[in-house]
Amino acid sequence: MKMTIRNSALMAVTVAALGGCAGGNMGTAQQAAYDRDTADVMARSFRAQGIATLDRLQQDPLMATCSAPDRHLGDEQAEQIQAAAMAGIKWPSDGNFLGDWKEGEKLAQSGKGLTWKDKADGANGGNCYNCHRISKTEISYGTIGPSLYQYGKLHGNTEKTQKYVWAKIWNPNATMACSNMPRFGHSGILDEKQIRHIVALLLDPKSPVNAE
Amino acid sequence: MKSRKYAVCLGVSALALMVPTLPALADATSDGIAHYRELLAEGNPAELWEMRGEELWREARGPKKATLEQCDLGQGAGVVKGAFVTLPRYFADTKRVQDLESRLLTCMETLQGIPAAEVAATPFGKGEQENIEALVAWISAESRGMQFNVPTSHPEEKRMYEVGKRAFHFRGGPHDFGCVTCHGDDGKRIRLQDLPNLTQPADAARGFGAWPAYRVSSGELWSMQRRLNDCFRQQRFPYPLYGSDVTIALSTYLGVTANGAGESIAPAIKR
Amino acid sequence: MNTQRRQALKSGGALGLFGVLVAAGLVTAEEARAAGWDKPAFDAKTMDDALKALGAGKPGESSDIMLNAPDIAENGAVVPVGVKSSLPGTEFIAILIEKNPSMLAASFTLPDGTPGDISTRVKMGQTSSVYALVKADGKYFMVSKEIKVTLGGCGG
Amino acid sequence: MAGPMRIRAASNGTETEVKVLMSHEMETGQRKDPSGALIPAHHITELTATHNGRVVLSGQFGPAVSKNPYLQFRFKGGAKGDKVTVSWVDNKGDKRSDEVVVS
Repeated sequence: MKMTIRNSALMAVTVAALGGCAGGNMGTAQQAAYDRDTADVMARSFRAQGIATLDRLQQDPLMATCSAPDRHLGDEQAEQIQAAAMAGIKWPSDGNFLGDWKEGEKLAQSGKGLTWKDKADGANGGNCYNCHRISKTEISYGTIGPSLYQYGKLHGNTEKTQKYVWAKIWNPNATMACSNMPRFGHSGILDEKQIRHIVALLLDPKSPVNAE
Repeated sequence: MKSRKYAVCLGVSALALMVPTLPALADATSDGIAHYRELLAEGNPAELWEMRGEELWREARGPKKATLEQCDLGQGAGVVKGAFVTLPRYFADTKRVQDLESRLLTCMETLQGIPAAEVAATPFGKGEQENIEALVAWISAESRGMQFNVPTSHPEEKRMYEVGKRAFHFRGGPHDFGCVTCHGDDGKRIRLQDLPNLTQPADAARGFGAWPAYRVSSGELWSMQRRLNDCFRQQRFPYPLYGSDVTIALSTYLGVTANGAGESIAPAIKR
Repeated sequence: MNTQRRQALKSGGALGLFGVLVAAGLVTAEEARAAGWDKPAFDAKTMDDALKALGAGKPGESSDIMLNAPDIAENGAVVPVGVKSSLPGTEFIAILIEKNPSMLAASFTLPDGTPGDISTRVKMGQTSSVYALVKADGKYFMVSKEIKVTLGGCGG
Repeated sequence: MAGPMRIRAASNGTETEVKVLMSHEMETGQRKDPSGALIPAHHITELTATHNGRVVLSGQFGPAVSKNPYLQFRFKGGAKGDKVTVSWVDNKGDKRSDEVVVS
């Protein structure tokens, strides 16, 4: 457990060092010592509560890379991350990208699921409005992500767009390395059916997202 | 400073996620919210906790029937004014960097004989935790209007700052969230809540300097420990131990970043 | 904070608030008997029932009443509402919320020498019209304003 | 037991402005606890403010007044050193009375 965290933190440093920007005004040895201290502090500061178990602190290589303060990704590294994420995307099993936009709206509104207060019943929300403007009528929207209002109208409900949106929701690192957005499909937050509903919310011509 | 973000697209760069917002609507909304906050600031129920906190400081309590009046918050025994804006800091007696809440645990245990571990394990808003919430309301109020001046001269303070900075950027859990997800850019909001960019001095002073705060949504006084606890909950992380080093390191990072960049308004009133 | 002298008056045993006040010599027995929580008004589920219970009938409109409240509330648990009446002889002010389970939130009786200017905070379950009912010189007047209640925070 | 109120009363020579914060749950009776049981209503029902013994405001609260209620009002008269007392009673018979000197 502890070792895993330390390893991934070290990996972050290694990756950053390879990127050639780890410097700052502190020596690499000093930086590495603080990285080890951080791994120790993370390992001893938490306890499991409900479904929020300690393994949630184990970063995969991608998140270890994305967690480096003052991170700079080179073009090549970013493209590698994106290609790897894209290769891991699971496309809809029946080839159908579009679900019910009404269900998509419900998921977009909900910020529930996966905290230590929640049950493991899979009733997870998409958290979409927390970060994005989506339909015109919901004025309580966040701005961490771009506005998605009129998304389908602007980009068209083509297969290419459907694939792009699916990829974005499944693993946003496929299109933007170290995106702030959760990997909804990859990390099992939402299932295929739920992702279809959200794709429909954005692209279905009848969705309020695409209404005037 | 900021991460460079690449939108290398699948040959569909025309899909770049850019849709113009409607400024008129956004402005009416934020004006309305600003008016709401202005009206709320008229009477802050945090004062109810401040009153109780001042009494608690002077009340002989615990197995040792002692007051907290000899508690050293870093400015010398019993000095409360100005203490809040210089915490977290290193304390030679405990040989560790402590924030206000963990320092109060030390004082309650050594002066009053109230076991710190039991208090740390008590749920927020209950028993001795309720008392700590009152104490931090009063102690922070005694530094109202003062600039942050969190020290980094001791090697342990410097170390906690560096650990805090890394913990702030640490992304994990099922959603890949970290503090930085919501608090690493200027001018963002979640739903209608403005998000301070806590990596920048003025915003760090505004954000860090508002807690403890009366939390309208729960009608309770939240200490910084509780604020951080709820951030970790929303991040879908496991449960941070009360007064644990990750919480103190984060406060050190935020406090040092806020140094000289704004006045403490704690205890504030928050949605 | 130190300047406030606080004093919990001795409990009046089975006496209610006004019993305590009478015992403390703060109000007369007559005033105490006239008082009592207006349960029918607070239980009323419709505007008509609430107005009837308050004895307000069909209130008129007035431009001399100001309802000071935000257009949008970030949290329905605490919505600041202020009522200012410049009508001469303002003697009673009530705050009602149309879409709450019970409409009447609070009412105030203003003796001579207390101007019609009250602020408090109310809970709102959802976006709704909020009404200020004022009795002045024996007549009732009412104004309203819509307050939007938004979802704040991460909703998690 | 309910904690003390925070009362401020300030005179400008002709009028006194009073601001009161009360410590009270103001439970609506409509919320459920984690086990699904209804939490009984518990709220202030009546309050009275007096100036040197004379009633300057009386009020009635339903459960829709916010937790830890805030109240602001004015009355004519009042001078530095006068006493303003605020008292409340709730639907369970709990009561509280606090006094402040006008500043």
